[in-house]
Amino acid sequence: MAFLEVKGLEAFYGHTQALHGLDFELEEGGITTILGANGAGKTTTLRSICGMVRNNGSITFDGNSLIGKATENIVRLGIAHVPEGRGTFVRITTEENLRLGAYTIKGAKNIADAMDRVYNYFPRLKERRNQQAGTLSGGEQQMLAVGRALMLRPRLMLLDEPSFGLAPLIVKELFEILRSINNDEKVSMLLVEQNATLALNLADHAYLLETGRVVMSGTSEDISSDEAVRQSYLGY
Amino acid sequence: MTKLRKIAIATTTAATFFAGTAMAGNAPGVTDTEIMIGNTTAYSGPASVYGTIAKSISACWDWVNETGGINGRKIKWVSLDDAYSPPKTKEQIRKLVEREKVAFTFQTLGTPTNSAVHKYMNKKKVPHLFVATGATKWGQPKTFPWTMGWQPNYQTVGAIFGNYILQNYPNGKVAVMYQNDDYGKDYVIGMKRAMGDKYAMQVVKEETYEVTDPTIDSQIVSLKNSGADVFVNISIPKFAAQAIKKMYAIGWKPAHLLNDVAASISSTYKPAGIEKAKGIISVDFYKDPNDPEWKDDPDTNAWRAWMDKYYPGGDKANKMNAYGYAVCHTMMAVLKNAGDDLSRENIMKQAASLHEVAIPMLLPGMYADTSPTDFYPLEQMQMTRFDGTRSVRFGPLISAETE
Amino acid sequence: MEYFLQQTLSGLANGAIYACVALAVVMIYQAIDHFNFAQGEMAMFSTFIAWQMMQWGMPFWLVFPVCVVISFAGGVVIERVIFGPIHNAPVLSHVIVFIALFSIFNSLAGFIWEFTIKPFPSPFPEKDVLGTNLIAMHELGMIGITLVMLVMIYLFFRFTPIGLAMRAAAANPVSARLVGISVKWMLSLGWGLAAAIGAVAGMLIAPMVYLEPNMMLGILLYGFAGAVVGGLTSPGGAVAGGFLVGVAENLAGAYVIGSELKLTFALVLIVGVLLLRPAGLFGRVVVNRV
Amino acid sequence: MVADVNTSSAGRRAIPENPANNLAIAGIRLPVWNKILIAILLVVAVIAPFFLEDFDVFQMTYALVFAMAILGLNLLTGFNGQFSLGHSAFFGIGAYTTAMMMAHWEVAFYWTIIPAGIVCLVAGFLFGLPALRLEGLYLALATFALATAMPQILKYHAWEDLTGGVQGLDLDKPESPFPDTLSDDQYLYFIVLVVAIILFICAWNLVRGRTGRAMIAIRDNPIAAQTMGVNNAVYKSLTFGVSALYTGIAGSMSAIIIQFVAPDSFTFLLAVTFLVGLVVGGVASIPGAIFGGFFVLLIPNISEAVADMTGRTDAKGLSWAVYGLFLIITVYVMPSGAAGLVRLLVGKLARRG
Repeated sequence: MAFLEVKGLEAFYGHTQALHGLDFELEEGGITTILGANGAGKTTTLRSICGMVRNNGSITFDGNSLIGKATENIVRLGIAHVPEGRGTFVRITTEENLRLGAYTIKGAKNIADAMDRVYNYFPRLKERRNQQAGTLSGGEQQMLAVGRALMLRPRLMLLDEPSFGLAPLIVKELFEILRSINNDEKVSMLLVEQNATLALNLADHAYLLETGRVVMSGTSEDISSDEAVRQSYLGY
Repeated sequence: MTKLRKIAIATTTAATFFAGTAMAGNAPGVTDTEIMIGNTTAYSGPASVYGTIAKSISACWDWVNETGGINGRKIKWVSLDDAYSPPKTKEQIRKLVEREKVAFTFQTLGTPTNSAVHKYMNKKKVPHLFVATGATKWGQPKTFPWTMGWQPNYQTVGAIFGNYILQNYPNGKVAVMYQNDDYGKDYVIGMKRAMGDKYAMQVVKEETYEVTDPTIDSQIVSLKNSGADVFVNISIPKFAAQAIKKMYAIGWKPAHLLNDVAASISSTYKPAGIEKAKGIISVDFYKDPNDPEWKDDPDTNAWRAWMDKYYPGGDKANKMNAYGYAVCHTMMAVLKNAGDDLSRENIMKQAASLHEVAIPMLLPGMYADTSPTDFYPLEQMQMTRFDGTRSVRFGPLISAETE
Repeated sequence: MEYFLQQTLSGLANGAIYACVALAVVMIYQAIDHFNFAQGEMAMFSTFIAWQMMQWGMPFWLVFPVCVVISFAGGVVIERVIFGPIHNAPVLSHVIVFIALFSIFNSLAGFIWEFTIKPFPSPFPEKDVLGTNLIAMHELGMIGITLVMLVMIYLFFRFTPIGLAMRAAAANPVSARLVGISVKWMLSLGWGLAAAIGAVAGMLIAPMVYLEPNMMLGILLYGFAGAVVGGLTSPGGAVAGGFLVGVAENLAGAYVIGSELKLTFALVLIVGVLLLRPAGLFGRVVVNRV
Repeated sequence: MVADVNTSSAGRRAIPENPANNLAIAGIRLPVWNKILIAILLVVAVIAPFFLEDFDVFQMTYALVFAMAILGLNLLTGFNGQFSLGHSAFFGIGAYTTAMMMAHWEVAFYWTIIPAGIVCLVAGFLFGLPALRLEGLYLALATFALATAMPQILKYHAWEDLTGGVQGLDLDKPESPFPDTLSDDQYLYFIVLVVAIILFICAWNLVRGRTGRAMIAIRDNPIAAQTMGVNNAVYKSLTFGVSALYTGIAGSMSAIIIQFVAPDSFTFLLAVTFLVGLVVGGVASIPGAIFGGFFVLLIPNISEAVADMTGRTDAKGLSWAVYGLFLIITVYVMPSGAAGLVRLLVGKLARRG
């Protein structure tokens, strides 16, 4: 059984169905990306995994069914979600944000270690550790979001459009860090991106969504070389 | 004055208009076995402390009914909550008169609330009896022949205080604190009436408070600062107790004239601290059951026995339960006198012809007395001085006939 | 001069009342991002419970902690039982439930304990402070307890993981869930804490104003005023705001407007502060760059 | 949808802008149903008073008055997202305007309604100006303070001669010009009904038009509204004014019906009553206001009757506990108010036609 296995996933907002029977898998240690246009259901997929939308079907993570579980309990299994819009706690400091990320971690030493690791990846956050998080720049807040997720010592990280609204240079830096996190920490990643080029570069597997259904899947190389994908998503 | 005349004209035209529909025979709500009486009061809201009066009246009717009723008729008591909100009173009173079809209303509570139905009751010619407020306006037989008060009115008490000051502190400097509403202002009017020009000369400071004020400490401090040696305190028990405590705390010791509303050992003096209340001068017209003065008083003992049996949930230390009992007896006297003619006209007529009727729980020597031109049933009061254990009455019964 | 001093000190004493309530208001605001209009009534009800226990003969120093614990539990239970099923309802529906709680507590207290005022004992001796009659021992003690409470709350929110989690859950429930915080429990905890602080406030206020079901009606406005003046984001500010309102109200009453317009003064103060310093005098402006 | 714990989302409920127009019950399309229902309602409203006792007519009249006030609050809170706990103040100002004109200058009551509205429009606009800078909770607080201070302002001694001070003002009830066919209560009822219909139609047009779209845009996304060229400041303070105008006219009518105004009639509890009516009827629902009006008038009476059923005198005061329970149950059953419930039921019943 795959590390994360999603079968027949349907999701609803009120009476509106957003996902129509989604199937996909993710291998431990891998990076998988979900591509698609606006409204294809990418964000909804991530939210479904975390129990944030009403859904049907089956989601298993490392042998545990996630369906019907409360978000906070799903998180406790080691799934860290870097949400759309970064989800910064704006009223408190950077460091307090990170501390919150370690909410499920016991032991002062473990937390301190995790904090060191995060500061190692993101020295900028260390500089701004006592600053009110709302005053950080967009890029810094995105780093904070990833850092906060990392504090959880996750086994799977869900990333929702981390590049959104950031300058190209910062995006480049961020994605390099993501790759090293994946390498060093053995964190599996499920990445949702509009910027397909970027995503396919980072990921080893990719799924293509259209209106709540998987229309194509394969390795990143296969997908990148597909003519149709190239035209509609990669733009060359 | 013009306003009064206007009202007069309005009521006369109304009277002619309704003349044709005036009812013969018994009032609605009266059958061979029952008299239905309506009431509104504040079971909730800012004045809910008075709700117990209507509850004790209800208990009084239970007792009346158990002992055979009045002239063979039992009393049905329909009492509704108006939360002390005038529009709600209007709605509830109309419900009582038009839906429940009560014979009359009795002891409806509050000045603003009763004001909202004053005209309505007179237009409908429904007896609006013994309202539970001491405003002066309930005694105007010419313009409002269907409305009658009961307790000595606030202006009278104010006048008694005014006279007392003139006699005992002709050169005193007076500080006044009153509740910022019709009740408080009526006392001041009474004082001004009694003192005339001397009011402006002697009163060095006036302060007001709102029922919603958390404390009145600031007012007391500023009254003390005025250098007054006489303090006229027109407040409800909560604030009277606060005042007594604060005065003691800051060492202000004027002659303290406290209005009858708060002259209660259990509601005011005890919470404030008995020793701090020593020397307070007040006036009263009925017995404070908590006062050792009435420990062995047969009248009060009868009341206690009645409380035990018919209103066991009620607080025997609460003076208002004695008030309810006394006013209920006044009503009983009216209904007894009315005999079998329970038309609204006759009920009103009987209410207006009480001749020195003895009422339990009033101070010794007092009685209820009305006439077609005198719609103030209780007009006597007596001054008291709290000696640390009991309120000692002094001086004669003061009868302040209201003009 | 003595007059000024006395008015100021009596303002401080009143201010202590407002500060207590303001603190409770800010607490629940921090915990649930709402104002709870039933807060005053809950505090009043807790105080009656304490009063009842003393009537049964329990000593004050036993009653005090027991009442705080009972109130805490009561707050948690109310959140779980009453708000649990409607977590997803619109905010205004929650406000209606606050109003419902308000009526229920007020009405129940009147039913059980009647509306006559009850003296409530003060834990402090009735003595002059430093041989002057400027401020009563209880008032001083009350100011002290309020400050102690403030420090404890500050430490709790600042340095304990639970405190931090509570703030996070209130400010951003979605993100809070994503770091594994059970927002539901944080809400319940917030209610519990606010109820407990309310109980302390009630027990401190009652000796000054006398216990009765409508005790908190008028105080709540001033408590809100204190919270607004100090800043809703800052417990310390709320306490300072409470004292400020108390003193300002007394001095304005004594020297400027007289006692007839005190509530109006509170209105002007609230609107004025909000206009000049929307975050309150001590509050932090929340910035979020996007 | 995850619970949004933020006051500014007050009642984020779009007006039924309608895919529902294509739905049908029993073969009749919803817009047609709407018209039928409105027609029936109007007919009932016109005929009912002739079959009811005067007291019932009086109650219906007062429920309509509440409905108008609630509608006013709804324009502000429901459609514009501004929270007010202070509408009792505008209700009071409207009532006092009418009362003062009638008592001092002997103006006939019908000439006082529009001035009462205008005075409140101005008062609301002026209060709305500073309120512009206040968001959600802060606005709630400022308006709460307004409601609490209003009785004190009304009885302030400086204008005692005008307002009657603590005593309030007594009014003469307008008498029916056709005493043989219409009782006084019926006469007043029809006047209130006509005023209410006018106000409801105006509100309907307002929220459906350009202005309404701007109001709703400001509620849902003030920044976006601004970038779309909506002048938020003007719209927000104008909405405040119009809302106060509605509530003030309701207050004016209440003064005429009760024939008496006093400071104690316009306490904070009245503002709470409006808010309850608003939420129970349905946030941002115009017909919901009517339901709300009847609810806040009748439920306290029902609660009292329930408390009375215990047969205990001392249970009298429990009626407000019963009322509280009613409110909680109502929120459980209809978390989006009566309007929300109706929408839900209609949605279940309806099929695409």
